Amino acid sequence: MTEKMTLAKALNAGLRQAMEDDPKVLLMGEDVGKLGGVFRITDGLQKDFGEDRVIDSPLAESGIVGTAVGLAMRGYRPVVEIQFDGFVYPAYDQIVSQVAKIRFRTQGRVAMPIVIRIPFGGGIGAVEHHSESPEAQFAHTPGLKVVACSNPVDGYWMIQQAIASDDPVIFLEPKRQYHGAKSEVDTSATPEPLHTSRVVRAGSDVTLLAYGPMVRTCLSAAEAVEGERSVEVIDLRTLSPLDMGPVVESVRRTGRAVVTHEAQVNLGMGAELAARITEQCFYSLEAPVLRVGGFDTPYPASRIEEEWLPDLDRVLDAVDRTFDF
Amino acid sequence: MTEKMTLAKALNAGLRQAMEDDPKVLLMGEDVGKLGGVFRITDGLQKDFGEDRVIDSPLAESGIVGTAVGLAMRGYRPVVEIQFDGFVYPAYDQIVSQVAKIRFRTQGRVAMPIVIRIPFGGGIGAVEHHSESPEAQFAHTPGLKVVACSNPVDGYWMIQQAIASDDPVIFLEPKRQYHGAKSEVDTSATPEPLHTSRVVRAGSDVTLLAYGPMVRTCLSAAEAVEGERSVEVIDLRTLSPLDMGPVVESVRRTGRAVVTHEAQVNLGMGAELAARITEQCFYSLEAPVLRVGGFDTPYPASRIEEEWLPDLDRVLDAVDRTFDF
Amino acid sequence: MTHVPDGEFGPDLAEVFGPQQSDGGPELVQLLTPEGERTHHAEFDMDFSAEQLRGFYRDMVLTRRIDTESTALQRHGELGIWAQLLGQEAAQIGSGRALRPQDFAFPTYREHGVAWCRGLDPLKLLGLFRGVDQSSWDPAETNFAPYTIIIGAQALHATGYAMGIQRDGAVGTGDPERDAATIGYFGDGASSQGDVNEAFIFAASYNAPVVFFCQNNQWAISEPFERQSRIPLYQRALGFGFPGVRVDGNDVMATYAVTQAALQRAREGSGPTLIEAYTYRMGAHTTTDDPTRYRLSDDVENWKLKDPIARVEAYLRRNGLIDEQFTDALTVEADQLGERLRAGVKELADPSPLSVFDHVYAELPPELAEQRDGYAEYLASFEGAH
Amino acid sequence: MTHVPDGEFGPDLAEVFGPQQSDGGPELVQLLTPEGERTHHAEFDMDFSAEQLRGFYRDMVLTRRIDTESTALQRHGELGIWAQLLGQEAAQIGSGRALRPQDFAFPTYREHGVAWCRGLDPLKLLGLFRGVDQSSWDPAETNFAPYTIIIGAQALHATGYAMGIQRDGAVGTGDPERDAATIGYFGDGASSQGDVNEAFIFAASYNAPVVFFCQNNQWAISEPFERQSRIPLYQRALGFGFPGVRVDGNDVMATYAVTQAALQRAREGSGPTLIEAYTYRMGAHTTTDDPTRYRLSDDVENWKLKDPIARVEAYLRRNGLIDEQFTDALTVEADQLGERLRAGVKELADPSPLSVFDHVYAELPPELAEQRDGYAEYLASFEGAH
Ligand SMILES: Cc1ncc(C[n+]2csc(CCOP(=O)(O)OP(=O)(O)O)c2C)c(N)n1
Ligand SMILES: Cc1ncc(C[n+]2csc(CCOP(=O)(O)OP(=O)(O)O)c2C)c(N)n1
Ligand SMILES: [Mg+2]
Ligand SMILES: [Mg+2]
Repeated sequence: MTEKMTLAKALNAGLRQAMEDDPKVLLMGEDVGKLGGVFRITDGLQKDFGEDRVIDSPLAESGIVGTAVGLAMRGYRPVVEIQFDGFVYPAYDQIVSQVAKIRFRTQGRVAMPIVIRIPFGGGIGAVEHHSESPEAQFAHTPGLKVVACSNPVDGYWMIQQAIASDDPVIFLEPKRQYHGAKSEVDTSATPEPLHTSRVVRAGSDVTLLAYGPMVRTCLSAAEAVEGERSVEVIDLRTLSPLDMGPVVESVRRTGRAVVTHEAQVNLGMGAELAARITEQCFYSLEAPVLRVGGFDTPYPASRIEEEWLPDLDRVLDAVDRTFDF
Repeated sequence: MTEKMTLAKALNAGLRQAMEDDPKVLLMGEDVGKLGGVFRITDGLQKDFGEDRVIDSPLAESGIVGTAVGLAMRGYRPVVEIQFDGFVYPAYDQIVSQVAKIRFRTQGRVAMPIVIRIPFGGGIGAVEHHSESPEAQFAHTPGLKVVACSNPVDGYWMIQQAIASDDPVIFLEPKRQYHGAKSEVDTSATPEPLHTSRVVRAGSDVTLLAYGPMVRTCLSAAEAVEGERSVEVIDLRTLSPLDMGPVVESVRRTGRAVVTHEAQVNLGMGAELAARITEQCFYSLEAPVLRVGGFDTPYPASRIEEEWLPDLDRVLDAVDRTFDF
Repeated sequence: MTHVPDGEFGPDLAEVFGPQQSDGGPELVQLLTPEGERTHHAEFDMDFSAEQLRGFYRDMVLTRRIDTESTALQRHGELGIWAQLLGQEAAQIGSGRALRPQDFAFPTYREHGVAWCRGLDPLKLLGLFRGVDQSSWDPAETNFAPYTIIIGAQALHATGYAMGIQRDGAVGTGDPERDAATIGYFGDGASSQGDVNEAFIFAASYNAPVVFFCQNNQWAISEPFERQSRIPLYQRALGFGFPGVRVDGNDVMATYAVTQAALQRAREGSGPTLIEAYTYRMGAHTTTDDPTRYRLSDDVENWKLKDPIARVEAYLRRNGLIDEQFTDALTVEADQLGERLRAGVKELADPSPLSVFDHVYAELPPELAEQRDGYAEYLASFEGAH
Repeated sequence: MTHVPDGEFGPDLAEVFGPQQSDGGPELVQLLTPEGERTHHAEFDMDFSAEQLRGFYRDMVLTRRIDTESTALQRHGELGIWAQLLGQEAAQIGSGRALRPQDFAFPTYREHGVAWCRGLDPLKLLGLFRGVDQSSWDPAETNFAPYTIIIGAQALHATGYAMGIQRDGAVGTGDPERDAATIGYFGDGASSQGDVNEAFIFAASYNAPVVFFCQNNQWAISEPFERQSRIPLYQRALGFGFPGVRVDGNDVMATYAVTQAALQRAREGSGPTLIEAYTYRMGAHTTTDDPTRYRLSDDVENWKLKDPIARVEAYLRRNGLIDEQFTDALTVEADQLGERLRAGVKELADPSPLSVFDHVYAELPPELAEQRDGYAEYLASFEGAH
C-alpha cells in the first residue's frame, strides 16, 4: 500500500498507526486536540481516539513533560508535542533531570518510553523562538535518544519506531518541510532500524553530512556541482546515538567532509562529528572536517533568516574550502 | 597586599570587593543570606550589606533568574547563586531565551549584566544532581559568556571581572576545590583580561587543555611524567568565547593535544576544541586531538565517581595514545 | 472511563463558575454596561472627566485602527504575522492609561493598546511583525519592555524590576512623581506557566510593587479558559496572599479604575495585586490561526454585543459628550494613522545580513569578529561575480 | 530604603498569620494534643482501634530509630550524607498508613517514614545515602517512587500517574481494591517551584486523583517558611480551585484522618486536595548542615514539647493501651533494627565502575559499548601491572 504524502500527513498517519497498534500510546500537548496542533500534525486524532488519548494540556511545558513522566511510570507511552522548538526550554529540567535519568536512577526498573516531538529549524518567516535548533543540548544528555527525520517516508516510520522505543526519544521534525513536497510512502514496507544513518546520494570526492532540513539543501548542493565534483550525502537521521559506521566508511573513501546544520556552529553537532571523524579517519583526511551552520548569534529577525541559515551556496563554499587544503 | 586564601575565601573577598565598588551589585539565591550559602561563599555579606543587597530567594531557580532580569533592566547588577549545578535547569529557559537574548533582541539597548555563579563538577561524594558539568549547553548559547576559575587568584579576580562585564556571564566554580589549597592572592595586582586562556605549565611534546577542576589534575599529570614527556598545560579559563590564540600557538608547537573535562565527552567542550584545533592546526597535528571526560552516562553514584571522573591516569593514558598515532 | 462517561475529567463547570460565568460572574467590576449605561461599584467607583472619556474613546478607536490596518498589511504580505487585539481595546487602554510615566510595563506580544498609551510609535511594533527586527524600541524611553513571546516569562521580569524600584526607594514615599510600580501583562493561558506562579510567589514574598494584569480573553489559541483553571482566575491570587480582582475588560472605565487603584496600592508599598480583565479575543489567535476549527461563531456573536468601543460611544453620545464633529475628526485621524502605517511599513528596511553580529555581546569577541569578516568576504565574493 | 526602615519588604507576618500562627493557627486539624489528650474535630473526626494506635506508635518509634541510626552511620563515615526526618514521624506515618496498596507515593528525599509504611527495606534507603546507588528499589513492587532530589519535580509525576489511574478506569468505581490515588510529597520550600504550581494546575484541570502532601517543617535549609509564602500554605489550594487543609503534622491521628479522607475523595473521582502538615524539622537539613547559623535553639526547644511520639505514648499509657511489656518488646525490636542497619550498611557493596554503562538505555548503543569496552581494557591494563 503506497500513498503520496507530505511530511505532515506522514507524521499524522504514523501517529495514527501507533495509536491503533498500542492503546497505551497517548498524545499530549498544547492545541493538539480540536485544532490538531498548530501544524495539524495531530489533525483528526482526538476526534477518533477521544480526549483521554489526545490530551490538550494546560499551557505549561514543564507540566506537560512532568505529567508524561508519571503516565510513563503507570505504563503509558506518552507522545508529547512541543509547539515550537523555542518552547522546549521550560521543560528542560524535567527532560534532562528526570526523563533522561529515571532508567539509570532505578537501575533499569523504570522505563521512560516518552517521545518528545519538536518541530525544529527555521525558514518559515516566524518571530523569535520559533526557528531554533536545540538538538545538541539534548544529544549531550546521556539517557536521551535524539533523531531527526528529513522526508515523508522517514517521518512515517521513524515516529512509529520512536514510540515503540523503550527509551525517551527527542523527535525533531523539520517544520519548514511539513507541507512541502509529497513522497510515496509504502506503509507495508519494512523500515530500516531507527538509529541508522543512510547514504542518500553516493559520491567520491567529498562527504556532506546533514539531518532534518539540511538534507534537502545538501542534495541540491550535490546536484548543483554534478559533473564537477562527486558529492556523497549522508542523512544522519540519528543524532544520539550517532551511527558512525556509514560516516567513517564514506570519509575514508572521500578524504573530505563537511558537516551541516541550522544550529549554531559553536558546540553544535558538527563539533562532535568533526572530532569523531578526525579520531577515526585521521590518516584519510585530506582536509580538516569543515562545518557549516547558523552563525554564532541568536536566530535573527525573519527577513534575514535565509541569509543566516546555511544554504546551498554556503555549503558549496565549504566544500570548495576543503579542496583548498 | 597579599593574603593566603582558599578558593571559597577568594570568591567571598571578590564578591565583597565588587559590592563595595558598585552599589548596584546584588547577590541573590537560596540560602545566600544568614547561612552564607551552602558552601559559605557569601559568608558574612548579608550582615555587612543588608538584606536588600544579599537576598535570600524563594526556592525557585526560574524565579531567581527571571527577577534578576527585571533587576538588570532597572540598572542593577545581580549576581545569582545556583546552589548546585544540577539545579540550574529549572532556570534554563530564562537563561537561554531571556538573559542570553535581551541585548540582541533590543539591538543593544538593554544590557544584561547578570552573573550566574554555579558550583560545578564532582568529587565531593554527593547524591544525584550535585556533581554536574553543564558548561557546554551554555557555551552553545550565543549571548552568554562562560568562564571557569581553577584557583584562588583567578577566583578573586574573575568574579569581579564577570560582575563588571556588561554581558551575562555563567561563572563556573570548581566546588571540590572550594576549601582546598590556599594561594597567595595579591589584591592590588592587575589581573589579565577575563576572556583569556593561559599556559600554566610550559612543555613541548603535547598540549593538555583544561579548565576548572581538571587544571589541577592536568598539572599533576604533567608532573608525573616529567622527564619522560614535556607536557604543556593550558588553563582555558574562558569557554565562551574561547581564546584560541594560546591553544593554537601551543598545538602548532607540540603537534598533539588532549582536551579534558569532567563533563560527558559527547558534545562536550572537547568536541568544539578538537574541531577548532583541527581546523586551525591541520598540518601540525601528529595525532587527532583526543578527549578525556566523563563517560557518556549520567553522573554515577558517588562511590564510583572517582572512577567515572577523568583522573591523572586517564589523562596520561590519552597522552600516551596520542603518541601511538 | 467508568467514572465520568464522556471522558472529561473536569468538574461540572456550570457548578463551579455559577450560571453567570459567561457574563464574568457576580464579582465582575463594571462601571459601564454593554449598553453604555453608567453603573456604580462600591469599591472601585470613580468620576471621569469628559476629556478623559473622550481620550479613552479616541485611544480605543485608533488602537483598533492600528489593529485592523496591521491585519490587512499581513494579508498583503507586508507583515509576516500579526497578533490581533480586536475586542481587548478597553482592557489595554484602561490599564495603559492608568500608568504614570515612571511606571514600567511588561507586555506580551499583543499589547498594542498599551504600547499606544506608552507613546510608542506603532511602526515599531510593525517592525517586529514584519520580521525586520525583534523589538526595536528603547524600553527606557517609554518604560515599555520588549514584547515577550515566551509565555509568562515577563511576569518575573516585572517582579524583578519592581524589586529594583523598592531598592531605589521609589515606593511609599508619598511623592507622586517618584513612587512607581510595574505592570506585568499576560494571558489566561499564561497563568498556567510556572514562571507566572513563581512571579506571584516572589512578588508576595518581597511585597513588590507589581500589578499582574491578566487579559482573560477566554482562549489560549484553541484551548478554552477552562483547560487552565476551574475557578475564576482572579481567585488565583488568594492562594498567594494578595488581592485579586475581576474587572470587565470590555469596560474601559472599570479597567482604568481598578488598575489605577492596584497601581496606587503598589506604589504606596502595599504590594502586588492580580487583575483579571474578563474579555474576549474577537479575532483569530494570530493571522495564521483559524478559529472556526475550535469555537462557535455564536460565542463570538454574543461577545460582539459587549464591544468595548461601542459602549463608550453610546455613553458619550447619549450624554452629549461627543458630536459628529468629534467623530468625523477622529475618523480622519484614524485614516491618517492607517495611511502612515501603510506607507511606513514599506520603509521598514530589511537589516543587513551582517547586522546579526551586532549586539550579541557588548563588544564583538574576536572569534565572532572572524566569523563576521569571513561572512563579509563571502558575501563580497558574490558581488564581484556580478 | 525609605519606605520600610528595616529593609524588609514583607508584610508584618504577625498581622497576616495572626497570633496563633506558631501553633499552626486556628485552622489546624488536631485530634491529639501535644499533651496526649484526645480532642475532636467537626469534619475529620475518626475512631481508632487500640491496634491501630499501637501500630502508629510502633511505626514512629522504628522510623525514628532508622533516622537516628542513619545519622550515626553518617557520622561514622558509612553514609555520605543523611537527611533526617526527626520530628516529622507523625506526618509521614499518618499519611503513609492512610495509603492502600494500589495507591502510589511520590517522595522527596526525606520520606523514610513513608518508605517504611510502603514496606520498603530501609537498607535500600541507605544505599542511596551511602552512594552505592541512586535509588535501588523497584517502584512497582511497593508503589513507592524513587527519591527525588530536584525540588518539586515529583509533584508533576504524581499528577501524571494519577492521570494514568483515571485512564485505567480505576477511579470512582466504588471497588475499594481498585480505586486508586497518588500522593505527592514535598516541602514548604518546594511550594515555590513552578513545577509544584503547575502540578496544581494540571491536577485541577483534569480533576486527577492526587493528594498533595506538603510537610511544612518551617524551614527550607536556612530559609524560614515566610520567605516562601505570606499566608498559610494550605490556602494555596484556594487559588487553584481545590480544597486545602492544614493538619497538625505532629499528630499522627489527625494526619491519618485527613490524609485518609483526601485519598478517598481522590479515589472517588472528586479530584485533588492539598494537605499542609504543620510540623518542624527538629534536626539539621542534612548531616552537612549547621542550623545554629540561622535559627534559635529556643524554637527547637518549643517544638520539642510537641513531639509526635511522646504524645501518642502519653495517650496510650494513660488509657492503658500499652504496658511495659509492649514498650520493652518494641525497644528490642528497635535495637534489632538498628543492628540490622549497622551490619547491613557495610554489606552495601560499591558497584563496579563498569556498571555505569548499564541502564543508560534499554540496550547499550554501539558507541557506548565501545566506550565501555575501552574502559574495561584500560582497567584491565592496571590489573596486569600488579
Ligand atoms: C513557552 C511557550 N509555549 C508556547 C507558546 C506558543 N503560544 C503562543 S501564544 C499561545 C497561547 C497564549 O494564550 P494566552 O496566554 O491566553 O494569551 P493570548 O494569546 O490569548 O493573548 C501559545 C500556546 C509560547 N509562545 N511560549
Ligand atoms: C531544584 C532544586 N533547587 C535547589 C535544591 C537544593 N535543596 C535541597 S533541599 C532544599 C530545601 C528544601 O526545602 P523544603 O522543600 O522545605 O523541604 P525540606 O528539606 O524542609 O524537607 C534545597 C534548597 C534542590 N535539591 N533542587
Ligand atoms: Mg488568552
Ligand atoms: Mg521544609
